[in-house]
Amino acid sequence: MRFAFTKEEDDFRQEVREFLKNELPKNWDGVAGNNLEEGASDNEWEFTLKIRAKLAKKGWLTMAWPKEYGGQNASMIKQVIFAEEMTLARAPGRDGFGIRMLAPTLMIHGTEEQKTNYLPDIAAGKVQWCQGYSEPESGSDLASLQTRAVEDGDDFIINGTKVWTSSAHRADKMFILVRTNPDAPKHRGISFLLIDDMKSNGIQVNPIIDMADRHNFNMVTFDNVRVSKKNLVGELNRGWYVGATLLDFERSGVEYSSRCLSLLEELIEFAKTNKRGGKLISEDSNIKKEITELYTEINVSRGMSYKIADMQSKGEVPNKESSMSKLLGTVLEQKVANLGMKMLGLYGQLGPKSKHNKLQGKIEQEYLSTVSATIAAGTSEIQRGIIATRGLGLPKG
Amino acid sequence: MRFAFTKEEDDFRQEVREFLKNELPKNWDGVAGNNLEEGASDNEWEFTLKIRAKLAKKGWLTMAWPKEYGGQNASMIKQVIFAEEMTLARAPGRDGFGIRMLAPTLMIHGTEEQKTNYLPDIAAGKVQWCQGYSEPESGSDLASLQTRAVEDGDDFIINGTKVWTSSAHRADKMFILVRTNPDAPKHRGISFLLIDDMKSNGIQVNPIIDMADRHNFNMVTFDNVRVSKKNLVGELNRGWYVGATLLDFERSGVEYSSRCLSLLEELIEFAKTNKRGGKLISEDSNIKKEITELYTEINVSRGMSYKIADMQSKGEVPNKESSMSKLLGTVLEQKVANLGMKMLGLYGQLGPKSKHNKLQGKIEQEYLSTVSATIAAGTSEIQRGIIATRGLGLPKG
Amino acid sequence: MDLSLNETQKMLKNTAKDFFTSECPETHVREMETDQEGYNKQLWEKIVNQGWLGVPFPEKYGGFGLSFLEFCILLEEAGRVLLPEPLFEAVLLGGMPIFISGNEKQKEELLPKVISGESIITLAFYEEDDLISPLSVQTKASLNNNVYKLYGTKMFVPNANISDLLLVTARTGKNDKDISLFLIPSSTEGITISPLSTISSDKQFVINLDNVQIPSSNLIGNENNAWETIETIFDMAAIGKSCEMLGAGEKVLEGTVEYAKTRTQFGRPIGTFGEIQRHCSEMATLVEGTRFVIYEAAWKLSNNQNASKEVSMAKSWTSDSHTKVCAIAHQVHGGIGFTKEHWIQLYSRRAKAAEIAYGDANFHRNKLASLLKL
Amino acid sequence: MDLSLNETQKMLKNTAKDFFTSECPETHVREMETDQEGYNKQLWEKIVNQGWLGVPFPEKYGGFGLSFLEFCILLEEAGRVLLPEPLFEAVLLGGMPIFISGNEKQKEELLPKVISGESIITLAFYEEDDLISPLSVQTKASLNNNVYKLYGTKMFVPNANISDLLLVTARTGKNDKDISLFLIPSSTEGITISPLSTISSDKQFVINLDNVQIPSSNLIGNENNAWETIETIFDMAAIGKSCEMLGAGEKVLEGTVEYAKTRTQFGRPIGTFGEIQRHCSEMATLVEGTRFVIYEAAWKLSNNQNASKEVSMAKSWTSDSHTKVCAIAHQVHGGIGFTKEHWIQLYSRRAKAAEIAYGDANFHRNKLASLLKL
Repeated sequence: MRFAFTKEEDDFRQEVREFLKNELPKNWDGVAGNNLEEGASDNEWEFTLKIRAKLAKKGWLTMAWPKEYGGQNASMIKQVIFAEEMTLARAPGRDGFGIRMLAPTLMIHGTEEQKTNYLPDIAAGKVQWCQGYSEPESGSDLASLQTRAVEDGDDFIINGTKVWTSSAHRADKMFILVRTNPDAPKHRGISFLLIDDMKSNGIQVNPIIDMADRHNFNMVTFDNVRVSKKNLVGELNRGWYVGATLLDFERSGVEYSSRCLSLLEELIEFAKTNKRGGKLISEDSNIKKEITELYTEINVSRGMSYKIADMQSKGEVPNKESSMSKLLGTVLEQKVANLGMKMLGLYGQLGPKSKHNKLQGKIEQEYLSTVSATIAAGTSEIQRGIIATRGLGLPKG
Repeated sequence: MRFAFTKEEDDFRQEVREFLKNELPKNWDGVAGNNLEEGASDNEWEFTLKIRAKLAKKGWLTMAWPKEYGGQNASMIKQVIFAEEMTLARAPGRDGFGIRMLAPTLMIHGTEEQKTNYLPDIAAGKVQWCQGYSEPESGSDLASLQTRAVEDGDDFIINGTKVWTSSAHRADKMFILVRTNPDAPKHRGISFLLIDDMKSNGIQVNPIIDMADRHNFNMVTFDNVRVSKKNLVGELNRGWYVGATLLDFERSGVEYSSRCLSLLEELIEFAKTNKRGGKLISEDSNIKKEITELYTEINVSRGMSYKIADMQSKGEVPNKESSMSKLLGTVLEQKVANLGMKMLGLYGQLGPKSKHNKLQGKIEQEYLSTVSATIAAGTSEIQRGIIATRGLGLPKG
Repeated sequence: MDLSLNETQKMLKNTAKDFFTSECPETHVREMETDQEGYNKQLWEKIVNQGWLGVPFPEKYGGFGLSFLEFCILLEEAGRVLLPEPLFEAVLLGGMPIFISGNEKQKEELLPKVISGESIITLAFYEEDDLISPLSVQTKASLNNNVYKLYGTKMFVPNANISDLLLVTARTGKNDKDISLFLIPSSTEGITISPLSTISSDKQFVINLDNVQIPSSNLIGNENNAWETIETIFDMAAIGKSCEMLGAGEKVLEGTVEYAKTRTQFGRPIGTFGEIQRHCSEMATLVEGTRFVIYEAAWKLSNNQNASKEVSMAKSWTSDSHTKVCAIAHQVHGGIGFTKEHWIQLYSRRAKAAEIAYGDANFHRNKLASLLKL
Repeated sequence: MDLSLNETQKMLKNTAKDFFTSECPETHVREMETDQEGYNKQLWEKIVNQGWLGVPFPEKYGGFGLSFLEFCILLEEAGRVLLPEPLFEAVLLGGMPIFISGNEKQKEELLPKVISGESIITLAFYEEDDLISPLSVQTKASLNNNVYKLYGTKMFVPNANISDLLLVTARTGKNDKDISLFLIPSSTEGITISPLSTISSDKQFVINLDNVQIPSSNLIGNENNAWETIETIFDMAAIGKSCEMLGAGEKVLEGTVEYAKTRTQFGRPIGTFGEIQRHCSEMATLVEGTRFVIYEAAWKLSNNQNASKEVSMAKSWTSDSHTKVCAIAHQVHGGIGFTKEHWIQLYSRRAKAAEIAYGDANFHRNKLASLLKL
């Protein structure tokens, strides 16, 4: 047991920090005051790609990959440090879909040809992937998905609708779960396909604007879209197991606590230096209590993420731990935003566009954008179900 | 709309208050520092009966009864006032089982003979009833009860076990739900019987001591206990509907908020007059916040009880409201006890027996005894289910 | 003790509910979010024609002769549909301060205008320090030759764009509470009005006062004596805002329960799942709990009883509970609820604005703590 | 960064788990609740023979040569079975203060006695004002002819009935922190010991000191210099108590999940119901979250790093979360859980005692607030 970083780990952290300091503009405060990797504008997206290419060159994006695929087999702790520093700096450029989700899936389930075709571009940060999972009628009950792929010679022909597809409007390619056997039990008729070109005929990407006025999600419709059978990953009708097993791969969830801590520290600083009614905000007994509670909870959540990383370092597979980490972390994001609101008083309602705002209007943005935290990527209800059944072995309801 | 009491209502409150002041010993602080009607000792039980007889004479116990049965048809608000004053004074003597539960059931479902036989004694506070509902394997799922009654000539013969039977060790009589048809669907094979003598052959009352070392609950076993068929209330096999409909009759739940408010006010007084580390406890910012939150929540809960009383006054039947009132009120009892613990510091662990205790050790007792609040008489989970399905019309799970 | 509405109140409630439901659909709410003026003149005239701006004012000024309590019933219904028109503001921030502290002449002149919709009056109280406290008032007014000159900056002034008259608080003396209230035509020289962009897409403004001159007859109430009025107005506003939240909460509950009944996942309505039932029952309990604590305060305010504790309990409870109700509603709705096109987010954005308006939960808890002498 | 136990630690944990599980069944815990002495001598000797009282002390005093961290691992396992024997107290309140601030002679004489079980030493710190603060120490000690005379009353002294030696804090100077620590045989004239009846049925005592005379050589550390030692001891005690809660929490979770799997209602295991699944997942999350925050503090304390924030975070979190875990466990168990004969209530009564021991959540939140300079 050792609750301190090694010299090498500290050095690595320093290196990442220096890099970001040099690469990010002065007073950088995140992409458009929000946390979208893809940014709000084309310019921001270009900037994201530029940073991503540099991160790829450093080998940081793929440091967790096995050496045979060009990775460094880096320790999970190192990745956590990287994630922490990226998050603290609010830096864009990481790639959740290609590097964290698709690549490990291909390493296990892909053909040699698929590996050769896709992994190098993912590693180089050259391609943006997106994930075709949820559908309008299949949210928490993902396995009920209805997007249909029918065999036709050497191809599949896809028809259907995917929703909540983050970054689809920026993406070059998509990995998608489709129903290939409508007569089998619902988990047994799903396949995992790769769509090479989001500009293919029949694919339409429609923006979904969220309540914070951001464009992150999309609805993607498929009208007779052709995909070669070579793009099937794993066995036909076994896609559920291909797609589901690696969802938690390489994620410790430390981003939640890092983001919360960085914002809470800004808030503490604000409370100590700003007054309401002639008294420092930090002297308000309600605020004081909430700060100390949140500070503690964030550290608990951070610890849980470290534990996950530590387990992964040792080849153990976290299951309930990942769900717990998401459960705690996402609620904390909402709590910090709410505490920010309480501190800012009436100024809390002023967003980034308002020149009278405080803290660049980011609290308003945080409040609006963290509504989705406990819903997206598996609702809290689903996480609790996973903990109860997979983690604690309670019988399914 | 009128949020004030009428002169008559105020006068009645004053009358009850005076009565209690005269009848209760000086510095009365509840029966043995707890809230058991039956008291911990024989002396306390005798005192309870004495007060009950006087309350009966005043007509207060039965004021809600229709005039034809000797009641006053009193307004629910008047009953709420009575309940509030009794609770604030921590006075014993009310009778939950006979007056509030059995009597209204008999008025609707009983034969003329049953009414004549039982109602006068209940009204006079002469008989203690107890309620044979729960069983070891039938808690939240009450309708699965297995205690069996088999017809034998003019009698039923009862075999089985009832549990959580409050006051069974003080009771003269019991109303009981038994299974009379084991082959019917579970709600359709239950009957409602009256047991005239708890000392009958074959009845054994075994104490269940709770974690606060109190004897309130009992386990009651029946070994071939004979009950006359005249003691069947309502139709054979229709007892579920006899027994279930009137559970909320005449209860607004105001006892929860009264008890909480009276204890919170004691705590506020304590916080204002006692120091820790040279500072008044009321100056601790955490304590201050919790007091104001609780004070508010108690008033919300009190309001809900008044609303129920008001509905009942107008002949409306509260359903989800009663569950909400119990849900809020019982959590508040636990919260007040916990706040008390926080205020008392290490002294919180000292109960009534300890001469160094503070507030007569009642906080320790409250903490221990309110564990059951959110469980007994329908768990919070059951209440939430009632609100969701009966109140909001959500489909059953 | 009688917690039900009387016949007049019931009729008012039903009329208002029907009116708002048909006149203020979701499309209208959305339209007004981006509308320059933020309100629809035709709808406003209809509201005026109902006489609702006169509900809490005596008949001799053209009012309905009812009380603040009845106005709260209206606000609950307005809150249910998120009415963008300035019913709340025109009456509580415009007419009410004049009714409470104006002289008879001012009342006779101004209240009929407010009630008939001829004038819209708004209140410019907040400044840079947004705490509700006399010390926050730094705008200064000095008297010379029967003319007051005002200098200062007012923040978060609602509807200033459509108000022809402003009620402005300013410091007129040396003591902490030496605050006075002035009626100033918004066209007066020296006034500049600039909009704020807010989370609830409502219309709030910054007003700069630079050597604004008005005759001393435009003083409302006595000099240095406005603080008490402001306190009463803010108590009423806190309760009025709570009523809007109550109405909104009822709508959010209804809509969410409806969704839970119809949305299916795993082959059955999500409303059959224990977690969703728990969510819905918690929402229902929070909404139900809100009603009494608000109306008790409203009743006491209407009957000139001390309602300080009740106001602070009501606003702190409602601020917390309504935001929570909206958060749970989002949780039940899942992804669809945080899209711009869904109705829930209209409610949750306004919930946040309402939560912090006229004292947030912490402000009122602190106030309650001092009322309890903690 | 490495959050796993090393081989020694693993072995220690496994040995302790096996030992306590077999040696300290529920029947033993119940027996000791009403036992006069509150501990079983045979079991105590077995614990001593394991060498566990020496875990955090150097080998030269007869110890194991490990650290506070490893002792915490033991406490977690002791907490799991609610061990009544004074392992926690004898080491952290008895041996540790001497190890930290005694002189070499005292250490050589006393630590072997503590470790071998020859002596049981306890700490008499608390007084009427039970805040952990130097100002709470009102017991006075004055020196005359190399003899200290002590007057005062000590509260909440654990295991005083079975301790042959007492460590007593007393005020020896005029400054706030002029506190000294004295070693006093409990048989010394002028000492009266009377028991307290507590919620957790443990053994705590009031000690009255009336002209208690001891030679100046019984001073532990320098005169007026004990406060820093006390702070360190209370930090360790807070973390040690948290470890006990962690172990207890794990047991409560396990037992409750087991119950949810086997208890049936409505024709199926209650663990299939959404609300019960929610309860269990919440318990699991609280327990799991507890581990890291405690062990980080324990590790820092063991490595002589500043751990003030970590201690306060750990104790405030654990105090809140463990009580919550027990409350949820009761909720899952329903009626059976609050009967005296059920095992859960043994845990929930001790949870409350542990929650308030060595600073409750509010105490540590206040401390954290000042460490964060709020």
